[in-house]
This record gives sequence, C-alpha cells and structure tokens, in this order.
Amino acid sequence: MEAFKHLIDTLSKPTILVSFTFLIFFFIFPPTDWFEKWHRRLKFDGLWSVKSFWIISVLLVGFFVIGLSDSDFRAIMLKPDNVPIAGLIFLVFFFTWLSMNQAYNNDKLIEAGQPVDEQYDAPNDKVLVWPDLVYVELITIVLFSAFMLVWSIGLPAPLEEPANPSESPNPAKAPWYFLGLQEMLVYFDPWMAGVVLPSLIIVGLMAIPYLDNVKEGSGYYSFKDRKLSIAIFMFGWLVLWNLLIVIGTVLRGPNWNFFGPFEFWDSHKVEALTNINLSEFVYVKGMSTGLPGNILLREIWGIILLLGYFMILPPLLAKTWLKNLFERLGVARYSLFIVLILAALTLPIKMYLRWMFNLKYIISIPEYFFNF
Amino acid sequence: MINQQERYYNILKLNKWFAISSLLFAFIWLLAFANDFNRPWKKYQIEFRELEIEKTRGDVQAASTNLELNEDYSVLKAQIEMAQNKVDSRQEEIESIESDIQKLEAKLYAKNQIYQFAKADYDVAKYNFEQAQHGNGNLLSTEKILSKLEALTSASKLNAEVIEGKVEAKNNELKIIRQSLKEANDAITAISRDKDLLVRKLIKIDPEEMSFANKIGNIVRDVPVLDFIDPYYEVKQVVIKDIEDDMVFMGVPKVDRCMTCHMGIDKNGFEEAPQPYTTHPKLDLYLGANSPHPMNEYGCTGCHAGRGRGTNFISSAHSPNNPEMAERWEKKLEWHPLHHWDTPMLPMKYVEASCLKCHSNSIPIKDSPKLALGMTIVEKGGCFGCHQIDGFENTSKPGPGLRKIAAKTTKDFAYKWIYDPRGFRENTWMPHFFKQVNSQDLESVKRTDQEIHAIVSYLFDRSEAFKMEKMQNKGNADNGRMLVNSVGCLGCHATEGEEQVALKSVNSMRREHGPNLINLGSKTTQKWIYNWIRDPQGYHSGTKMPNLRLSKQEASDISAFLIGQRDKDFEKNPRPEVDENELNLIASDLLSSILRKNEITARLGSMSLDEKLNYVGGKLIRQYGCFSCHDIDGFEDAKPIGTPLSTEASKLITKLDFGYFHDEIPHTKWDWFKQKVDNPRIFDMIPQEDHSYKIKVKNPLDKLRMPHFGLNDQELDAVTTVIMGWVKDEIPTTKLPARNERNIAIEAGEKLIRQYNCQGCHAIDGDGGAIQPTIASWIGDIADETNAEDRGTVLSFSPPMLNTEGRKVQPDWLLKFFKNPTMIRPNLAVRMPTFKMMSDDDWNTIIKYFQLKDGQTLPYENPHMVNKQSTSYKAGDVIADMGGCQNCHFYGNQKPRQAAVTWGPNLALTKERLRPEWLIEWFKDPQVIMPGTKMPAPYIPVDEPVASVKEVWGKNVAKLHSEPEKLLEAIRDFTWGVSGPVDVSKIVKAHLAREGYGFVIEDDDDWGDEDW
Amino acid sequence: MAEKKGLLKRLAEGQVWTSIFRGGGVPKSRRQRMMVVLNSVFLHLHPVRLPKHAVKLKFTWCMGGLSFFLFLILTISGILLMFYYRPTIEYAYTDIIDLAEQVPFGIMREIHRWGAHAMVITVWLHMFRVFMTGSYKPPREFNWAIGVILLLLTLLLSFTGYLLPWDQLAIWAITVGSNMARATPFIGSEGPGAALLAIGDINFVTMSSDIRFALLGGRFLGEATLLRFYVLHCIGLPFIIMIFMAVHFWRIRKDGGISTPV
Amino acid sequence: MSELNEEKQSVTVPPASPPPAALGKTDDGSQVTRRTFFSWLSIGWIAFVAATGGFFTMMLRFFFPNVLFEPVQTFRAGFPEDYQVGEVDLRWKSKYGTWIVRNGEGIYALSTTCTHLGCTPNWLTAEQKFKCPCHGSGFRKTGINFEGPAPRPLERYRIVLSDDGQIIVDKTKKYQQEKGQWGDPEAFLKV
Repeated sequence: MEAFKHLIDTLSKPTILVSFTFLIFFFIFPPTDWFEKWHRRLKFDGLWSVKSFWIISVLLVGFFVIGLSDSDFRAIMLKPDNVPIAGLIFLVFFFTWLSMNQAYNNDKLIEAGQPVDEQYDAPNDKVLVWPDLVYVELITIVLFSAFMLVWSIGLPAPLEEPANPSESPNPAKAPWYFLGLQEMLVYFDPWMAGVVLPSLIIVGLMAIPYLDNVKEGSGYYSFKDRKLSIAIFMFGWLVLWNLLIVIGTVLRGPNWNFFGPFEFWDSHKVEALTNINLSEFVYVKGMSTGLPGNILLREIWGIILLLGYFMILPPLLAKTWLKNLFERLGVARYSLFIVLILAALTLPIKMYLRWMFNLKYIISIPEYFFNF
Repeated sequence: MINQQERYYNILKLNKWFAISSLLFAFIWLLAFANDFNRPWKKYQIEFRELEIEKTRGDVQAASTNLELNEDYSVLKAQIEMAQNKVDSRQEEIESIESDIQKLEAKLYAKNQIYQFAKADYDVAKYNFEQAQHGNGNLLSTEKILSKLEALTSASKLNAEVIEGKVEAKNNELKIIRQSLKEANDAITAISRDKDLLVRKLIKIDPEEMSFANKIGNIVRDVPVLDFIDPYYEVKQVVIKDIEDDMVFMGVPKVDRCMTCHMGIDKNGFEEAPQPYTTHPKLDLYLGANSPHPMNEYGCTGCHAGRGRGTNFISSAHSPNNPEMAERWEKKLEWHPLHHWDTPMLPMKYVEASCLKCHSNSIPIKDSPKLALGMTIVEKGGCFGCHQIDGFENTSKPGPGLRKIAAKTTKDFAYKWIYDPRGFRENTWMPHFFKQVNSQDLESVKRTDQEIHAIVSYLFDRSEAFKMEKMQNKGNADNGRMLVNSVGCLGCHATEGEEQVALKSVNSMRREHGPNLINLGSKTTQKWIYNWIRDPQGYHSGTKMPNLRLSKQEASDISAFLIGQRDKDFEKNPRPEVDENELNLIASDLLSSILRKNEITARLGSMSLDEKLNYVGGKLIRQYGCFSCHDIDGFEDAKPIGTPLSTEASKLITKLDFGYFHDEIPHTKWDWFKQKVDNPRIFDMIPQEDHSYKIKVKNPLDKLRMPHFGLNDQELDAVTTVIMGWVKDEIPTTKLPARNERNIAIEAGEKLIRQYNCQGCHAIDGDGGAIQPTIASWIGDIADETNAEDRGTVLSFSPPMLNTEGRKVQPDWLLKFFKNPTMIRPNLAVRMPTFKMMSDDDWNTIIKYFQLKDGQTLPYENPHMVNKQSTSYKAGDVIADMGGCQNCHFYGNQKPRQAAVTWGPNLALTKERLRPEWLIEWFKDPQVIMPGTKMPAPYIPVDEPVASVKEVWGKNVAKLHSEPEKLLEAIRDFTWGVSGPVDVSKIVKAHLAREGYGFVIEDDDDWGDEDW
Repeated sequence: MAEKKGLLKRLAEGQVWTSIFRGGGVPKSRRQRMMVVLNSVFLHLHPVRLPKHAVKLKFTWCMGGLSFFLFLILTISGILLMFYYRPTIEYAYTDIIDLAEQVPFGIMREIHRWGAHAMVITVWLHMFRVFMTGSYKPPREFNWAIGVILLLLTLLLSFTGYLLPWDQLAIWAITVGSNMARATPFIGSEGPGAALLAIGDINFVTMSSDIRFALLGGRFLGEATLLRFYVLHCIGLPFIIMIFMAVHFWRIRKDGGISTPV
Repeated sequence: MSELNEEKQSVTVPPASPPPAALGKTDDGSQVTRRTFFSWLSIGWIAFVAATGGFFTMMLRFFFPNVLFEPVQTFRAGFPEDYQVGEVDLRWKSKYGTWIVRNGEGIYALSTTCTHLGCTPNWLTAEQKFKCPCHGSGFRKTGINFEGPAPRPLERYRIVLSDDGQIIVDKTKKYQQEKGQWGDPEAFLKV
C-alpha cells in the first residue's frame, strides 16, 4: 500500500504528470488522421466502450476508496470546498465517456451510411412537450432538489477563522474553479495569468463557432468529422482547465509547493525555485558581460523571441505544416485561431522552460510591470 | 417607397425632435457634472493654497537670507568647487576604475547566480536529509548529496565573495577620490536642509515653481471626472474609531471633516490668518501630534460639537457666539441654524463645556477658567441641592443649618431676609424665591407675604435651644477689626467696604466661601457671634467653618467688631401682618391634594393660627425646597425637588419648554439654559410687544418655583457652560485621563481642598492664596505702603505656599499638624485653623494628594540620622554660621538675631518635620520651589580655591569642597542636628508684644536682591 | 349525460381554475396539450413540440435546465439569506455563525453555497455538451457567445459570493483574485503600461484610482469591498445575468430550438 | 411549428430600401434636402451618444468615492534606538503591515505585501529571509526577491524623523527598487 501511495505521489509530480498527459493526450483524442491511426493501433478507441466505462469507474472509485483511507488525502479531498472537485472528476469522466461513446456510435452509423442516432424525420418524429419534456423536467428537478438537500444536510458549508488581513493562510487559495488560473500564476506574471489569458479564454470560447467552419457534426454527437476541433477543445477543457484545477487544489500545498496526494503538507518543505531571466541567460551566462543598463537593450532578445513567436511563426506554419488548415480557414480565421493557439501553448512552453532551464521570464521589465 | 399609409409622424420631424431633445439631455448632463464638481469647500482650499504659497515663499526667502548670511555656507561652496575640480582632474582614473567595477560586477553577478542555484539545491538537500533522519527517505544517499552540495555551495560562495571583495576595494578607491567632495556636499546639505525642505514644499504647491509637465498635471488633477485620481483639492477627514456619535440605536465612529476648510488648524504659522484658516490656539495642548489631544485621535466635534461630516458652512452646524455674529453670518454666508441636528456646534463662549465630558472629576483650572468658575458657582450656589448631579452625591449642604435659628436671629430678620436676601447682602448665595416675575401681581404678592410668615413660623417653632456661653466683657471693636484682618477670617469671608471684583474668578470666589461679614448687627447678637466663632460646630455640626482657636478675649473683640455694623434701611423694610384668610386659602390649596373640599373646611376650622402657619410653612419648605440647602428639622430624608441635571445637555431640545419665548431667544439649548438660570420663572410669562409680560393662567402651586440667583452675565455664561457639559456621551477609557493612583488621589484631594477652601489661604502650585491682598492691606495698616507693596514681605506674612509639600514634609508630622496646628513660622499672625469636622481619612486623603502630586510615592522611609562628630555636621555648622542662618531662624528657644519681620521657622523643628532629600532641593534654589520666598540660597564656597576655603571655612568644609552636593548635605545635617524646644510661641508672643515686628520703614529693603 | 364529476375535476373545470389556467381542465387531446404550453407564460419557454432526442437525457444531460433551476434555487435561497445576513465587517461573520447555530433552516446557507458550486459545474457541463453536439454551429453562433458570457457571469457571481462570509477563506481568495485586477494592463496600478500614464509627478493609475480600487472600493480589502461585492452579488450581477438569460432562452427558440442534425 | 417560417417570410416582405433621394419627399410636400436630413439625425445621435457617455462617465466616477474610510497610512514607530542593528522588527507587522529593518547604516521600512499577489510573507529568522506562504516567493532581508514567482522586490515606505526625533513611516509613499527609488533620501533613514 505504501509503495502504491509512493508511486502515485511520484507520478503526480508535475513534470511527470503533465508530461505524461501531454504525451498521450493526442493519442486519445487524435486531432489528425496520423494520430487517429495510432489511436486505433494503441486501442484507445476501446476507451469509449461500455466495458471500459465500468473498468475505469471501478478504478476511479477504487482509487478514491483507497485514497480516503489515507489521512493526508482525506484532509485535502474532504475539505468542504474541495468536495465539488471530487464530483467534478467523476462527472467530467462520465460525461466525456458518454459523449465520446455516442460520438463513436454515430461515427459508425455515418460510416455505414445510416442516419445518426439523433436524426429525425420532421415533423413526424416530433413529440409533444406536454407532458413528455415537462414531466421529465419535473422529475429531474425533484430528484435534483432532493440531491441538493442531502448534500446540504450532509456537508456543512465551510467557515474558517474570522478574516484577518495580516495573517495569510498557508497556502492561500482562490475558489477551486479559479485554481487553474492560480496555477498559471506560477509560470506567468499576474497580468498574463490573471488578465490576458482569462480574457483570451473568454474570447477564444466565444470565437469557437466562428473558427470552426466544419459543417458536419451539428446537432449530434460525432468525432470523426470534427476531430481537430474536438481534440483542441478537449485539450483546453480537460488539461488546461480541469487538470490544472485538480493540480491547484489537490497537489499544491504550503508555500505553493507540490505535494503528492498522499504526501503530508509539510510547511517546511524546501524546493529549489531559483530562477533567472532570459536576459541573464544571454548576458550573464552567455556573454558574461553583466546586464546592460538600457532596458530595451537588456530585453531585446526576449522581445525578438516573442515577436517571432507571434508574428513570424504563424505565416511560417501557414505555408508549411498547417497549409491545409490555412486554406480551409482563410486569413482572418487562421490569424485569430493561430494567435489563440499559440497563446494557449505559451503555458506548456513556459512550464517546460521553467522545469528545464529555470527560466523565469522571457521578457522581464519589472520597472514597468511588464514581465512575460 | 415608404408605405405612408402605415406612418403617422413625419420622420424628419421626429429626427428634429430627437436631435433637440438629445441636445437638451446632453446639456443637462453638463449641468449635472458642473453641479457635482462645484463643492462649497473648494473655494476655501483654493484660498488657503494661496495663503500657504505666500507664506512658504516668505519662509524660503528668509531661509535663503539666513543661508547667505551663514559664513560656513560660502566657505563650503568654495570647498565644493575645489573638490570638484580635483575630482575632474582625475577623471581618467575614475573612468578606468568604473569600467573595472563594471566588469567585476558582471562577474560577480554570474558567480552569485551560481551560488544562488547551489544554495537552493543545498537547502533542498538539507530538507531531504532531515526528512530521511525522520524516517522518510534514504539516509545514506541524501547525506551524500548533502555533503556534496555543501561543498559546492561553500565553494561557489567563496568564489563570489572573492570578487565581492575586489568590487569593494575598487569602490573604496573611488570613494577616496571623491571623499572631500562628498564631505563638503554632505556638510552643505546639512546646513541648507531647512531651506531645501521649504523649497521642496513650495515646488509641490506653487504652480509658478513647477515644471511644465507638473503645471499641466496640476490642472488636470483637479478637472471634473478625473479629480478622483490624485486631486489637490479634496475632502479631508479624520475617523476616530473609539469616539462615537450617538445615532440613537447605536454609536457610530466619529468622522470629522472640519479640516477640509479649516486647513491651517493644525499648522503653525497661520495664527494671524483669517477664519477659516486660523491655527488652533495652544497646539501643544490641542491637535498637535504630541499634545494630549492629537487631532487624529480626538477629532474636532468631540469638543466643539456640530456635524463633523458636514462639508459646508451650514451643514456642519456652525453656531454664532452672539446675535451680531449671527446677523453677520446670515448676510455674508447665508447662514441659518441647521435643523434636524440636535448637537450644533458650541458657540466659542461655551466650548469649555466639552472639557467636562472627560475631566468631570478634575477641572484643569488653568485651561478652562470658565468651566472652573461655573463649577464653583454650581457648588456654592447649591444647584446640586435641588437638582441631582453626578459627582455631588456626598457634598454637604451649602446653606447654614437652621435647627437652632431662634438663638441666632429674630423672626423679623428672618422674614425680611427670606423676602429679599440680596437687599441685605449683595453677593449672598441665598436666592430670591419671592418678588419674582411670576409672582409680582397683587394677588401673588398678598399670598407670598403669608407664605414667608408661614415658613419663618415653622423654622422658629422647630428651633432647638442653643446653650450660649457668657462673654467676659464687651470686647474691643478696634482690636477685633485688627484680628479679623490678620488671623485669617478673610480667607473665606469678605468684610464691609470691600469692593466687589468686577470679573469673578475661581480665586476671587474663594473669598466668598463664607458669607460677607457685614451688618451682622441687624441680624444677630454679639453673644451668638462670640459663641459661634469660638466653636462653630457647637452651633451646627455640619458647618464647614473651622475653629481658629480664638481666645475668649479675641472672640469678644471680634464679636464686638462684627456686631458694630447695622443696616438700618433693611431693618426698616415693611413686614406685613399675618392674614389668616389668605393663610386659609394657601392651606386649602395645599390640602386639596389629599382632602375633599368639606374635609378641608373642617380641618382648617380645627386648627389654630399657629398650627396653620406651621402646617403651611412645612409644606412650603418642601414646595420651595429650602431643605436642599439648609439643614431643617423634619426634612432629613426629603428628596431633591428639581430636574436631575447630570445629562441635561443631552436632552432633546424639544424637551426644553420654550413656552412663549420661541421668538424672543434663539432656539438653542444654551440660550434656553442661560435664560432659565438668569430668570428662572420667565417661562411662566407671555412676552408683550412693549417688552412687558403677562402671566400664564396657572395654579399658584404649579408655577415655576426655581429661585432667582441674580447672576451677572459672566456668571451666567459660566453656569451655562457647565450645564452644556452635562451630557450622556460615553467616552472610552482610552480617551479619558488615566485612572491611575496618582490621578485618583489628586482628584480626591482637590475635592476636599475645594470643599474646605484651603486655597482661600494657601497657594498651591501657583493657584490660590486668595487672602494675600488682605494681608497686604493689613501690613499697610500696621507698617506702611512700602512694606505692603513688597511681594516678599506679603508672602512672608501670608499663609505658606504648599508647593512640593508632598516631598517636603514627613507625612506623620503633617497629620499631627493638621489635627493640632502649632506654630511654625513665628512671624505669622494668620493662623492655621483646626478642622474638627475632618476625619483622619480626610486628612490622609489630603496627605496622599500632596505626596502623589509631588511624586513622593514611598510610603515609609528610614529616618535620617546625624552624627554630630561627622565632617558633614561640622562643616554644616561652619556654613550655617558663616551664612547667618540664625539671623532669621530660631535654634530651639534661641531667638533669631534680626527683627521679627524676617523670622523663619524654628530649625529645631526640621528633624521631625522635613524630609532630608527635600532640604537639598530647597537649598539649591528656594525660589524654584517657593517663588518670592525670603529664604536665600545658602552660600557655599565651591568657586573659591581650596586653600582659601581651608583658611576661611576650616578643614571640614575644605574636605567636602570638591562636591557642592556634599556641602548642601552638610547644611542639611547641621540643621538636622539643631535641637531644643520646638514650641516657641510664648517667646514670640512676648517678643512681639515688646518689640513688634520691627518693620523697616521707608528704608529700602536691603535683602531682596542681594546675592548673599 | 349527467356524469358524476370528482372534486378535482370540478375544480379544474370551475371558473376560478379556468380563469387562471387558460383553457382549463386536464389536457387530454393533442390540441389541449399544445394549448397548455402555449397558454402558460412559464411553459412558453418551450416550443409545443420537440424532436424526440430533445427529451432524451442521454442527449441533453439536462445541464442547461439544471443550471437554470439552480439559478432559481440560488435566487430564492439567496433572498432568504439576505434577511439574516448583514454585509458589514462587524456582523457578516457572526451572522453566518448564527445561520448555522440558531436560524431555523439555516441549512439555507448550505443550499446556497453548494448550489453555487453545483451551478458552476452544471454550466461547464452544459457548455461541454453543447460543444460535443456541435450545437454552436450556425445559426447558433451568437447564442454560444451569450452562453460564454453566462458562464463568465456565473463564475463572477460565485466569486463575489465567496467574500461574503468574511472569513479567512473568503478574504484571501478575494485578495488573490483582486490582486490580479491590479495587474491589468494600463488600468491596473501594477499592470504593464500603467506607469506611462502620467503627467509630471502625477501618476494617473495608482492604487487609489485603478480598476482594483473600483472593484474593492478602497486601496485594501475592507468594509467597502464587502458592501460592493454584496451589491454586485445580490443585485448587480443577477440583474445582468437575467438579461443575458432572457436573450439566451429567446435565441434558443428563435434559432430553431434544440439543435438537430441537418 | 411554423413560427420560424413566418418569421422568415416577414423578413422578405418589404422591398429593397428606396433610393435615398425619395426620403426627402414627404406627404405635405415640403422639400427637405438630404443634407438637413443627415445633419439633424447625426446631431441627434451625436448628442445622444454624448449624453449616454455622460451617464456612463457618471457611473464610472461613482465608483471612486471622494474620501476613504481606511486606516491611517502614517504612523509613529518610536525612536531609532528602539531597533537593533541587523534585526527585522515585527512589531508593526499586524497593525501597520510594515517591517522595520535596521542595518549598519540606517533604518528602512518594508511593506509586508508580497509583490506577487499580495499575501503576507513570514520572516524566517533561521534562514534570514521573508517567505511568502501563498506561492513560495522568497525575499532577502533587504526586500530583494530571489526565489519563487515574485516579480520584483518588496516595496519600501517613506521613512523620516519627526520634530521630536521619532520615526514616522508614511505608507502612502512607496519606493521601488527596480525603479531605482531606494536611493531616494526618504526611502532610507540614516542613523
């Protein structure tokens, strides 16, 4: 048992956990035909069968049952405000499975030239709202209300010590649904993690219908016809959103250090967090001249890098790797798309730069609160 | 085509209307912004800014001039120039060093970074090793890593430190080159600091001094809408968390914004500026950060009242001082009283009222003379007799006891006195109950005549017998007059012919502690006076009159003098006959509350005239509350008849009955109180066009009955101030004067001291000694004007000052002295009376008061012992001898060498009376302790060479010569050793009888200024 | 035929009933069933008829409906909580204690809090479902955008409510959250570019004039913040979210009801 | 249901917009030129937008009160002698959010607000550093950041001597190291 816990703790180290996720993610949700080939070869398509559902459910439940026997795990998961996250983990898994299961079924139907499950023959297949829908709604409401009552009776809402501005709790966390953002704060300055990236998330979400110009797959579950959009969305939704929330909630402990789910939250734990900026790499390590006094000169490398990333990379990609996509989307859609994607990718990129090179900022101008 | 069939309005017309209405709307928005922007306080801030600029400019100018005049400044300037030249000449060297530093620093940066990384890894390794020791992890491997990293860390640290050392060395080189320049610069900065600060301030506030960008910023910061960013003109406020404004349901922290307009209020230098910019007086006492009442902790309205959150003249509830001011404000500032706010600002003349909120137990007299005067009036006038007032619970009744009145005076006098007390004695505290506005009509006069008869009848009927001692002889009135003037009567009493002081003060009131001693012939008998002054408590145990231990002869003389004066006119005042019918009417009124009409008739029929008189008298004493001030038989447990006043000023103004005087006096609490105290029964009246009054229809028993005290305007203001201070505000203990042992002792002591009027005779810390002018005039009588005008002489014949008394005397002796006063200063004619009514507890309270006030906290001290063989004693003997102590001081029964006028205390008393530490203090500089004393500081030969000291003063003094303190101790030890009889009163008496005081007449005093 | 009518039936056909529920009676015929929906202001949210998959939970997950239902629960429980809760730093915390300790059915707070968490989840899952069925595709693009705004508003509602208990959890979550606002470019005092907005010595974006100040009502988290968050939580954001919800629902109907395969 | 269809139909019913010239013609026959039409309408809209802008400006301004009810930002911190050389003084931490540090040359006042997201770091005497519990930023005694996500050093407050020789710390004025403000005379109290 201890070995198992230790294994889990080790596996949940951010470098391992995140790398592992990145590695297999696109094989589970293949964005291109190539990935899909491997997806099938690796038998990941079997994930969405009923059998897999039961297996994974049992594993998940089993993990929680075992986990809850551990006091450290219990301390984190049973914190009242973290309880919704446990629910979220199950729900996200369940609904991902449910949607993907239906999507694969429909894909098969389409392949066989048959109408999808949702296909109906208007107006003959229509049903009356009264009583069918209204009744179903009523029952759902009743059941859900009962569930809410049980939840409320069973779990008292948290109330900690009275507010004290001079004693911050360790760790001080935002509400769980913002912990994805808070996790980003480790790698980005607040203006990026707290303002720019969330704004881009909102903008990106709102832009989805305008970027995704694939006609197929409207009004029914499907995967094959829209695998790129689903893969990207899933990456954002499952990894950058939900996984980061789980990491922020469960795996971040005192001093915002990483702790495995079965690790004791030792506030004295020390991690080597010394970081340096790109300019220091260039001038101090590279040229050993010391930092120039002129800000622009000092940060020119980072600025070039960033400009290149956002200005040169997109046309380059449009000519090469993403040629098909570019042609399908057109200039305007492509530009918006690629900027959003590149912005989202800055997060994993910065994570790896931090882990591998201890890089703090690519551009660091604290004088004007501009760090990137 | 537009389908015109479905249209009603012409679209172009609608467009036009839309344009017009939108334009109007937009314009009105402009108005809205202008309206919000235009705040009344802004013009004051703009004006104050100009004032401040002007002042700062002046200050800068003055500072510059100062600097120019400063010789150091020009010297330093030259020095800087020279140093700069020197530095410039070595520019190349400097540049090469600087470039070296730059290179080294780059290297250092890199090395430091390496060290940082190593250190971070090392810290982790340390943690891991600790964890391993704790059982989590591999002990061996972690230790290995740790030791490896430790080596790495220390190595990299060393690397960094080596370079750091080099950088430092290079920097030092630079420093040396620039040293003289830096020193000169620092020096010049230091001397021009004041000016620099002023200039910096000016640049901030004066647009003319600003850079172009700042000039624009200066405008932009105050434009509408943007004026939230960093406005120059802004509402200023202080929030005081623990002083609360009473919002009825709850207290709310006080917020004062007065300084928004009163911008100079806490800044020095605007004393002469016009309102609202004037500096607050006494910043060291109020508002100043180091004062006891800093602005940030006490705010403004806590003392001044008003609506602190108000930011314009009216909404902040300003109150004018007088009608003229009100009129001026109305004209200039469109002022009107703020309605719907119950605590408008106190007019300046009543502002001391607020001191009472926190300092109710101890009025700091120096800082609130009006309040102190008001409190004295409340105490002497006996307001607390009829009105329950917190803090006066145990105060004795202010009027004389009337239980033995028949022995003292006659019914005739009593009648006339009650009817018109001030007719007999102008400044008496006995108020007028009769002859008032609401009882001046014929009917009332008829009635009140009989009321007085009844009261007098009751008093005399109940009067107990008073056994009086017979006088041995008639006494000598002239002697009596001298005695009255000299033994100390005048500390509490005024006599015939003294002029009333125009402006009263607490000190002048001390001489009204007892009644004026005038026209006693009209009032009482010589025998009574004789007996009274011989033993006041014998007549009335509750009296505060002390016993002056007068001999029989003295008492006879004094009584002969006092009885000699009569007021014939007063005696001739008419005294109407008893009118039984009228009496019946009064009696039926009184009875009607308990009996039916037919029962009343029956009851009256069964009573004799005397019975009726006594019955009515008793009832009326209750009705008028005579018992409140006088001890009267039958009213031992009677309750106060007036409104309780402890929180009177917190009453809602609607609860004050302005009656028909709504338009006659301003509608404020203080104006009502003042009117009420000035003419208590006025609110029974209906004012007429021609300034006469008509009386309201009222049952005689329901009429207002508060008596008339005849206070002058100054006294009225003082009393009103006190009443305005009786509020129910709850003050947090953090804001109150500390309730420590010292303050409590001082309060208790001061209360007794006030009660027994100690300061009528004694001055304590500069306050009191009211008797001194009378002593001066007595000296004028027995000697001449020159002596009477000499302050030192007057002081030496006055009751002693009690400064430092707590440090000065031994408490045991003091208690003994209090209980049985003996002679200390042989030349004093004035006597310390015996206060028989004071208990040991009272005396201890007073002793504790002195001790704690003067910082003497040790309850017990080792007695000081003196060895007569010691160097100290012997040296003291010499110094005392050389200094001529015996010129003025008795050594036991050895008389001083000089005349009685300069005599001082018997030194034989020293050992039991004084504290040794105090004597040193005293010898150092008597003037510090007793300003004006005739005691000179003893001469000690510290400044003379040892050899000559040895020669002239002897070897003992020479031994101690190097330490002045030791020499003073020597004198102390010598006086400590003076022995002999303590009581020299007989010798003194005999001497005075034989030789008199020996005043130096005409000759200039040859002591006063000589440095002896 | 003089049929003996049951009490219920009599009631359902009486004047009172029919005046309240247009048409009245228990709907039996197809027409009546359609009329029930058409005649009710509430049921009118729905069309009269639907594709059959629209009533299948497997397809809809009912997450949109539950989100709306949770909004109603939160509104009602929130209004009830307002009767006991005072948004002042003196009382906020103790009022919460009293909700747990003495207020009858103080469980209302749990319902409110857990409902809020649940709503965040249901809204996310609703978005997830809508994405997976491709229901954002034309003509529903705009309604998807409205939906994103509703998601944002839901998070903001939850966030503003988080402060109200005024405990350590609350103020530190909001401290961390609101300090991000300080870093907003140009309008946050510690955001990039803020330092450029200055004339002479006067900085225009400072601690007391930036976006965070507007949010907190002060330079520090304090009394004013509590009040602002309270007002936003109870009035401001619900007002806005209701407007967007109305548009969202209306557009569902106008864009052709639930999405279907073309 | 046919609702949707009806909608579509009604949209298609009106004919294409009339040529602009026709707008000038009205029933009463008065001739209005196109120019007046545009000017009235545009004036109307400009004014309307301006007025609405006024409303929103008002709303914006409304969020910035003219006075603040916040704790006083200036406090007296005793005399320089009260502070030991080399020690970080914690006595004003909870009341005023300030650390007062004295080194060999003088005294400075450090803000206790982490420059990352405003948590309050703790002073760890053993390690001689300030450590923020929220995201692990570390600062040296000088306030300079050296680990964790904090982007810049802790801020220093204005520190001066009053007339009576007491230290006055003024929190309204801040000095930032990265702006080179620590060299300002009032950022550091020479003793």
